Amino acid sequence: MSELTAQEETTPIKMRVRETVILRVVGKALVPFILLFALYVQFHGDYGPGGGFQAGVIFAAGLILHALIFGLDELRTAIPLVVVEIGIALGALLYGGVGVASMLLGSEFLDYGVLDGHDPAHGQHLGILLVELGVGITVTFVMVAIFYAFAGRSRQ
Amino acid sequence: MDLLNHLSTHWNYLGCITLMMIGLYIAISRGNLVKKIMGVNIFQASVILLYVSMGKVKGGTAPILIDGRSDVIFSNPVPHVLMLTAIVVGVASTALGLALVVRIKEAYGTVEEDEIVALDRAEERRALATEGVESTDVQGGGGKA
Amino acid sequence: MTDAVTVHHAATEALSFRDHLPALQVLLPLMGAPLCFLLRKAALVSFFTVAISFACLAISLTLLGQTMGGEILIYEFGSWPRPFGIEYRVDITNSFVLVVISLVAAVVFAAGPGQARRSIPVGREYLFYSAALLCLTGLLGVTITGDVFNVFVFMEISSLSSYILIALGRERRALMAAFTYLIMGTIGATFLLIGIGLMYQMTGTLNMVDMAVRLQAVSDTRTILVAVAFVIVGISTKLAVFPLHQWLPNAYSEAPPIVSAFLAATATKVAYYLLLRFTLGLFGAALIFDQIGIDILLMPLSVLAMFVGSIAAIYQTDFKRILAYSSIAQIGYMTLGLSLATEAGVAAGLIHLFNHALMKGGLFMVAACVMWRMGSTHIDVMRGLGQRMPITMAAFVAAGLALVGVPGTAGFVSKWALVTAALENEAFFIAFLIMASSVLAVVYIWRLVEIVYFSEPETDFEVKEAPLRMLIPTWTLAGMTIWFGLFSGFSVEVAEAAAKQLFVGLAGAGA
Amino acid sequence: MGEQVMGSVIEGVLFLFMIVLAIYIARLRSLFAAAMLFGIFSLLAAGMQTMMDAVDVAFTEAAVGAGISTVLFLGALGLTTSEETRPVHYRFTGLFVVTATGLLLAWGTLDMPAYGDPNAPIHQHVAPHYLDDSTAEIGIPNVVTSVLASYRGYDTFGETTVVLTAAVGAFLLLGGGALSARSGRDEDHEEADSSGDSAAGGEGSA
Repeated sequence: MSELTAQEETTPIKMRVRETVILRVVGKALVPFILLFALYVQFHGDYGPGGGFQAGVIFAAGLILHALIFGLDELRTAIPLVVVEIGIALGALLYGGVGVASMLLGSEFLDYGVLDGHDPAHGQHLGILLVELGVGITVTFVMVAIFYAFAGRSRQ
Repeated sequence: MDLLNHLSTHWNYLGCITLMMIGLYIAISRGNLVKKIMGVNIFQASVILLYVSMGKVKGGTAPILIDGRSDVIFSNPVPHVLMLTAIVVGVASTALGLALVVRIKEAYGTVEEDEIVALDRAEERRALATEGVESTDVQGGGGKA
Repeated sequence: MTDAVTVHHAATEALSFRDHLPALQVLLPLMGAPLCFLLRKAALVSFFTVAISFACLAISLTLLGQTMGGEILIYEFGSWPRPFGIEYRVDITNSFVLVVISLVAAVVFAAGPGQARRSIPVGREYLFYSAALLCLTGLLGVTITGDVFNVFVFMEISSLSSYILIALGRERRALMAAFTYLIMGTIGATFLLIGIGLMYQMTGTLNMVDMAVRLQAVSDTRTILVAVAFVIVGISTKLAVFPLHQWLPNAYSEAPPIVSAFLAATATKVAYYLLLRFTLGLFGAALIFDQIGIDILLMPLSVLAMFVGSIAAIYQTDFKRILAYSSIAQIGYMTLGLSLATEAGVAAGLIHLFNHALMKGGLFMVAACVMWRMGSTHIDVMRGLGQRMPITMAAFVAAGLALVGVPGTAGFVSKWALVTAALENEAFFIAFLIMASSVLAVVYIWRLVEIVYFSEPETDFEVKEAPLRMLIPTWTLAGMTIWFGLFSGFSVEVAEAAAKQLFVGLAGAGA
Repeated sequence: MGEQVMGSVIEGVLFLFMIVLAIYIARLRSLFAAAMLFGIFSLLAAGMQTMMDAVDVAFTEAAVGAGISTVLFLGALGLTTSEETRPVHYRFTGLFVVTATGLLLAWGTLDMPAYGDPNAPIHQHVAPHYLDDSTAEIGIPNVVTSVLASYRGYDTFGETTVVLTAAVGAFLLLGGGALSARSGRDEDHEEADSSGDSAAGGEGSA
């Protein structure tokens, strides 16, 4: 980790936070809860405020907070650029895929009712869950991608 | 009197319009590119408020249905849905605009519009000045690179 | 009137492939864009993109064939009936515009990124194709949709991706051009959003047909009048109508020429279609012409655009800038058609939409070829290119003559239609102005012809003809300007039918 | 009744704060301070949206306006500059355009239904269907989610695509931030394959 210090100095938001123990400890404790909260927002969107987009933003915020405290490179080893790109694509394709599935089942694009042959309302529920998940995945990875792009820029 | 009456029932819309115009003014009149993006953001945020105002029903509550209760008045969910999309579109264009600003700073060394225009003009003048030289001095390279 | 319109409702029984065509028109590039991230290999993605754009062309031609007889195709997303869901609504007007967009896309995408390759990070060409597909998605989506808010969403997809594509230009000025366009475009889109909001507030619906019907009851309220103003200003920003055109010259001349070829031939055309759809379709001719009288405002602006654009083009020293300024003038011809407030005028505008897409696309492709070989499009580097790149330059002459409006070319067809429409209105002075502004086009095109054919090259290094991959698209577009000049039956017939349908309005079309 | 008056007072105060903040942002030359104030502006907007029952919008506005946008602004400022170098001066054409637009809009409000009017056309058509029938048709309590993901699910697909476009833009304009990525305008950029004899393509820029 110490060899990264020199690079870290040039992070866009010039934070010398890596030296502060309190921040590292609190950060380490906080990040899992942020990610957990994101998952709650993701899957509780049917019942209360929230949904894929908000969850994606919060999830990404957790990851970015981690990167700000523990260094960009740690996040980049955990989630390499290729993974980010594939994640972006997969989220959008999951959304579209649900639509295509309903097409293949003989109805219009995004008609979730046909996903469950017996109970259209259940099909709707399932479809909403899946497309919201797609939104969440894409938004998370896009936010991380934008963070990589901005943060990586300062090193060149 | 009429005007007062109108104010008392439409003050919310008028407030949104005031905010919108401040944002629009920043976007079109300030020379700093980052400031311009902030202005556009304020403009959009106020339009979002305008839409949400339209959806409000007096005495209503958030459109999350409660089991077994039919006496509740709900506000209109449609403007909320539309504005969720608009917020997302807004942040996407903000990200793109700021990425462009970063590149502009790297290419020009400034993010002030008038300085950039001056730099472009100077470049044009240089190109015009060298044009005469180049046409007598015939050589490869394809001209004005 | 309404009885004549048969509406094809895809419902109840299981849908066939044919029923899905309106959705597939947009879904193919929409899903193709993220797929580019997975395919990654430049050659593969390039092939994939071209394949998708050709599939889009095939679909749009099928749709045009289906709607030619006045039939209207409805596709309800999620099977939610109007007005609760979002529907695609294909009639002859928008299927005509869909053909224009997908035709240009198929031809131009085949040429590859051209000079833009130099601005793309190493090994990540798939991003360029992804952006191109997104831009195509947005333009097609805006054109085909029957929902006003969906227009806003897809307009933003096409706008954001075009800012990206423009910023790939080789000079640093491209960045500033993209930024200016971003600010103006976002403000324009937000104006449209305000207008849509006000209309929604007074009607309670977002579906175009439903809204058109409900607007009639409230069309004399001040709120709707303001909404009309905001919608028109918002779309005019995208269309680059005269005083709102400032973003266009820089954007089109600094963008990579391939991108300019695509955008100049499609983006402003879609904006023009939107203007027609909102004014004639949603608001109705009675409201916008008789009550508000936008024709009185639009006519002088169009004439000014015709002259300001052409005169500015004469003074430019860069081929792409000449073309960009000439676009402003050509947009003036299209809006002039609308401002005549007659079916013939709108038909002339639509014919010009088609023809101008072909010739501007062709001319910017010529610029792309010149850029590829010479590294610049300054008019000085074009000296003597007539001998060195004869095939490219012949395409330039063909499309250039069309731009002037020489008989036998597509440009003549649309200008003739416009002049006839003006004479029908007894607007003799307007007819005269159209011909006068064409003389200006002669000036800037002839100046280029002179440089290309009758001057000695400045440099004596070897210049080869542009690669085949770029020559074929160039000549496809340039050739079509001649073809549709000689055989104008198709474009004129479709445009006239479309204009007729537009004047009925969405409220009248019913169903 | 008293509750409603209270609500109006809170909304009014929030509006005043927001207007003051917006004017302050317009006049500030320190861009860092302006970015932070913009974050506060978004939070106030979120508060206002909660007052207007738009909890989903408020949540998003808070996450985006006060979160992502502020981070983006700070990131961009870190890479560019934090001070506006030009003094604040008023451009009268801008002022004129903005005033005219504002007055036009204000004139348009004259025929608008009153704020909160339950009989406004917007509440009479389409929306009641979502509120009344979504339980039977979809069966989830949050109507905003039902409309967003199902009734108007295609818009949301478009929205996801807009976000994807932003990522394409960030990659193409700034590179992916990978350590090996070079700036877009590198001269030693290898000419790619596909177009056959493309070798001459780069000559001009030499």
